[in-house]
Amino acid sequence: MTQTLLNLLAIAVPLAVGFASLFAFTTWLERKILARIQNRIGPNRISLPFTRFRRLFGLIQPAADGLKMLAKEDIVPRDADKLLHLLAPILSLVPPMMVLCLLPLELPYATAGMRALQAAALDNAVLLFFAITSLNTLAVFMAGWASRNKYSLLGGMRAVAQMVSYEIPLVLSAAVVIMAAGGMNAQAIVEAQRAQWFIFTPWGLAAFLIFFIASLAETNRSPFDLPEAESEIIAGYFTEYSGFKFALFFLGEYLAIFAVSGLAVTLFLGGGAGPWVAAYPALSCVWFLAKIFALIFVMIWLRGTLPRLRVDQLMGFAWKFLLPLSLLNLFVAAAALKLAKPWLSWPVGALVLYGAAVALSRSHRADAAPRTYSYAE
Amino acid sequence: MRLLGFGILKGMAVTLENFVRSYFDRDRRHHLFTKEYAWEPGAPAEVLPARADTTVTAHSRNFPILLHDGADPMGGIRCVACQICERECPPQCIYIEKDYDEQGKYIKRPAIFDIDLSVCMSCQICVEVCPFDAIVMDSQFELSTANRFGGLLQHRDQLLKSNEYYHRIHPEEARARDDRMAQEKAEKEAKQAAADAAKKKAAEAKAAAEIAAEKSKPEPSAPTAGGAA
Amino acid sequence: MSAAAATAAASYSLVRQPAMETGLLEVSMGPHHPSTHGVFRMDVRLDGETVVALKPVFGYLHRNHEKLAEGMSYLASMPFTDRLDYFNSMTNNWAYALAAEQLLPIEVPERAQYLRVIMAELTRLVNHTSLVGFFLNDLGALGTPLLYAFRERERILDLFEQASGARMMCNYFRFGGLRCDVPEGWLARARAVVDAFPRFLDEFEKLLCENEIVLARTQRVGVLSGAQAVNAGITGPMLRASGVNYDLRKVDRYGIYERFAFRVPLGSAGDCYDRFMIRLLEMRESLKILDAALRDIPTGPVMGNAPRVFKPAASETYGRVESPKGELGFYLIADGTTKPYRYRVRPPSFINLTVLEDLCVGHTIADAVVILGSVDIVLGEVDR
Amino acid sequence: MTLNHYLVLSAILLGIGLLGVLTRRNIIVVLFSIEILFNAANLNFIAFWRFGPNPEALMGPMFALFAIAVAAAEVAVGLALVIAVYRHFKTVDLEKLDTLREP
Amino acid sequence: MIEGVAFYILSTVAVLGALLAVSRRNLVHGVFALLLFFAALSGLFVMLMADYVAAVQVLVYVGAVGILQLFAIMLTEHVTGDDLRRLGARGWFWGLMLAVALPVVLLLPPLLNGEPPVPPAAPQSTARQLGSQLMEHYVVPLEVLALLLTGALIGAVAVAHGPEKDPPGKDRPA
Repeated sequence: MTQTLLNLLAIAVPLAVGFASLFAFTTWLERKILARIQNRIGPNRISLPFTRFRRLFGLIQPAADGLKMLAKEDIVPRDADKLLHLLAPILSLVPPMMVLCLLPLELPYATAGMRALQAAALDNAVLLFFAITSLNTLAVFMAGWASRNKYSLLGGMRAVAQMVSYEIPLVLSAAVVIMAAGGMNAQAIVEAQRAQWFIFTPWGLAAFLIFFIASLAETNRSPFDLPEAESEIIAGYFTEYSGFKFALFFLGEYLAIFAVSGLAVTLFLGGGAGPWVAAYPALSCVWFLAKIFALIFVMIWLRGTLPRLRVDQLMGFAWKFLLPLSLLNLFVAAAALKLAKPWLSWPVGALVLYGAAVALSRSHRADAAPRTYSYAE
Repeated sequence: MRLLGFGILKGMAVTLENFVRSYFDRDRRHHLFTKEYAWEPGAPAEVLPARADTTVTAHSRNFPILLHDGADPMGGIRCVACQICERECPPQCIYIEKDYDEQGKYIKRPAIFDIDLSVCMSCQICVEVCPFDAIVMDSQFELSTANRFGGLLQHRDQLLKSNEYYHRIHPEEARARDDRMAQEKAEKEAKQAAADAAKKKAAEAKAAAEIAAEKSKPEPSAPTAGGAA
Repeated sequence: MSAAAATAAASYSLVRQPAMETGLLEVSMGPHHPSTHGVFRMDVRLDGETVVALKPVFGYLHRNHEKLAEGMSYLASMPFTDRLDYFNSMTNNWAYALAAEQLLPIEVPERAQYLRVIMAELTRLVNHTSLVGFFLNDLGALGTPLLYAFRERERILDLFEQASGARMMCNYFRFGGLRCDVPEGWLARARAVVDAFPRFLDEFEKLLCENEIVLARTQRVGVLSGAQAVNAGITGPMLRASGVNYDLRKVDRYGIYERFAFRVPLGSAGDCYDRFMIRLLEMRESLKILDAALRDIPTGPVMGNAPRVFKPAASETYGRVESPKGELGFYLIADGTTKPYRYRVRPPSFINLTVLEDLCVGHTIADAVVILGSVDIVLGEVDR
Repeated sequence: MTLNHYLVLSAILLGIGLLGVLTRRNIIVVLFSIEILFNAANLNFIAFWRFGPNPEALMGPMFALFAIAVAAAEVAVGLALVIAVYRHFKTVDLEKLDTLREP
Repeated sequence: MIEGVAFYILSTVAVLGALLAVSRRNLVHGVFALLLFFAALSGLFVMLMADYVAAVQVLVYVGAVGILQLFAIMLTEHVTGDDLRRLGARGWFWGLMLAVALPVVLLLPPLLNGEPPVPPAAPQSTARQLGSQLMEHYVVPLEVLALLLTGALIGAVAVAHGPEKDPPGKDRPA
């Protein structure tokens, strides 16, 4: 009894502490990368008090932000619903934290007992993943409604509609991998990719792209960051939050990013696989995190480049483009797996998928093309 | 055939290029154009050095200062309190009072010369209209003070700066202004000299004329002619 | 009893909020809203997401510039023209100087004419880069295009600082020429900036012009037909984006513009995408003018023989200039004294703003913000 | 825990569901209660499958899955009806929706 | 021992959630109580070794049905969600009587005569078995269910959409 408890602690505590500190590192990483993209330098002026480390490339900036968030006064609107106002940030933090244990992360010091207890070994780990992440939508709505302000309610409704409609392509593109790997057990999926990562098959690549775009929308990132669209009237569901509750929302968002990109790495990029893993088994954990940070770099890169989609375009994109494409991808993957003749099924699959994608996009925005201009003397 | 999503990829290629080259590219790295703020914590609060890549350059103009030649401020002050700049100043932020000595005679110096920096919009009209090159623009901007109601009202003694200081902040402009003043002074002297010469010549001619007149006239009233000369 | 019922009713009504039936939602995008450029308010009536009515409200930045000018000498209101459209102070100065020179004809030396063209075209580059940056910011691109634009703007503002002493409030033009000559080495630095500019424009076009999201958000949004634009008195890039060929540099031939070969880009659809592209193409034309001007600028004095005190005879005049936002005009009535009798500014962004409601009705609130960005207003000029 | 515990629990949930259906006047709360009834039934299916004679036949989970799917469809259609009713009658109070009864 | 404690905790949470869902004046609080009830039930399913059903329960009920009801509340009368009629609104007495009588009547036979059947070894219901049975044994009900869900989807949209309003703006972009 106590041994299982100890094993559980040995797994759970590093996950919670590790990912929370990675959250601090990622905020710094995001501001530095965005700065470098924009020809700036990024935060570099905070220095450790009482030590001679002067600036240390701004690595102490997250600590300063955290301290500021703690010190900030926590304002609760007068006629807000006190209980739900407090519960919303917690509920936005709990599901991503719970889902992190589902990722097949081989901890270097794990004994056999511990490995058996890891949730990744669950029979339907991926299904549980999606079930728990759907709780996020609730937290967003609760925040929007509890702060009893017309704009945050509308912002909350918009965010909920976006998350619900992007959950379907997310689940369908994961279904392709489950079909290919033959089971929902995360570790089994990683085993199935030992020969070849799913991203290198045409339908796997298509599924990865859909999964990645849908996960961007699920965590309100880059082209889909509608809720905190300051350029529109609705300032998003967390306008009435300040101080540490606001920081909790951000912690929740970043943990959700870790969770979703962790799942993407498990499903498409072969989990902890990588060169020299056979020699040093401890490396698989490093490779896993490296791939997650590669995906996070792409997210930050997107955030630095792309403008925002409008609400109806966002919905149209989900229902009229991603959903039919992921259904077709499911069909193509099934056919390819059944035929099992890669030299034939791959080119045909790639052609069908790309053709469908172009046809779909052409049917919606037929005339959206850059124009040429006439000159008058 | 325009590829699907090709535009977005091209855009991302641009930002990636900016990101990568900001680390390696020599010319791009130095124009990470975040300009260092001129003032460093702990740096002595005297004149901010005029470096090209900081917020204080050799050309920036901020608030007017009065110039004086030589070491003693009140001794070499150029301003003669002619109040042209007070009239011409668009936001009317200059206040001048003439200085009188004991007998009440106007000595060409301002007793009071106040500039309210909170009103001044550093437009340099006063420098243009000043016939005596007495007022120029400074490049320092660390002038914030604690009290709001009198702190920004700079009096004559705070405004007075030496011409040598002016050379330090705006070297090029100062040199040009000094050359122009030297040239004007030289012309004035030349004109002055010409005028003296002309007056002397006129005086000699008059004297010669008188001598000639005396010789032609008998000596009835010798003592008065000497007084008139 | 009735009091109790009243309080009950009052509390009842307090608790009972009208359901979210889609009645019209009255929203005022307040004076300090992140996406209204400066202190500008839009009272928008929304049916769900769609704009049904939009009333622009401004005047928050009114500084009584025209009445002030009547109490000051002609020269004294020159520094105030910098504060009109604070993005391009040189062009404002030129418009006022042009108008004043028509009151009292002063012969402007050759070098001053060239320097005036160079400064005006540099401000056009500054204004268009900043506008495109802010426009993309309204679309949601988190600052990247804006900071690329500001990187180029910094170099040009440094040139202005070296020439006139201040980065934005230059106060550099005078009646009959310029206040002072540019320092030596300035022309070489200007040549370097102009040569480096096309690289930035190519980078900008690669980043944004074919971006599917930009196309989707700006094409067929805020369509302004040519006839509608002419009737509303629109001038500048907004008019040319609707396909009307009217550029004061070609119409009036003021300054020495007829010596430079440059073309005027014209749009076809008159929507936000055209307004955005027209400004990018105009920047390329300005670069051609700058190349030619920097190449054959003569040496010589920069100030004509202006009288000691500017006291024009009693007359009236209207001088206008093609400012980056449109036709900027100054209408002056002189009454023989040193102070103008009447001083009126024709602000292009104020007049371009009148069609905002017609452009926005029918679009969503997110489009209204983008349309406002494409109209390119600066509140200093709108409110004066 | 034996079968009886689960039967008692689902009976209590059945009671609460019925209470909701019979006594509340707001359609939406009635829909809540119907959901509670559905779930009580699901609990029984799984309980009988767990303690039943041959668990390999997977009758219990199968029934539960189909029941969940049908319940989801029912909620969707039910709420669509509620919105349509609200748009027409401007109220969700069951008392007032008595136009079928002859006056 | 652990299982007993877990069962009692989960069942009290479930009963409490259901009671709150039914009795709360504020509908939004009611919905959140209902979601608590669904979550407690999915915990009970896990205890009954049916973890696939538990995951589906969380995905379908807590994720989708809860949100659906929240949308319904938002679109109908009470944005603040408090419905002013109390529990004892109409004929609450007879309702209560029936609500107590029916479960007792249904419960009496199994409780009285049979001692509870001995629980056999814990059955192993993996998703793979469920999937294969769905495809072989229950294929017809699955297809019918698919048709039903599509019908429900289209029906719900048609009913909720209401009369076609004229498009608000004149040049509504495509």
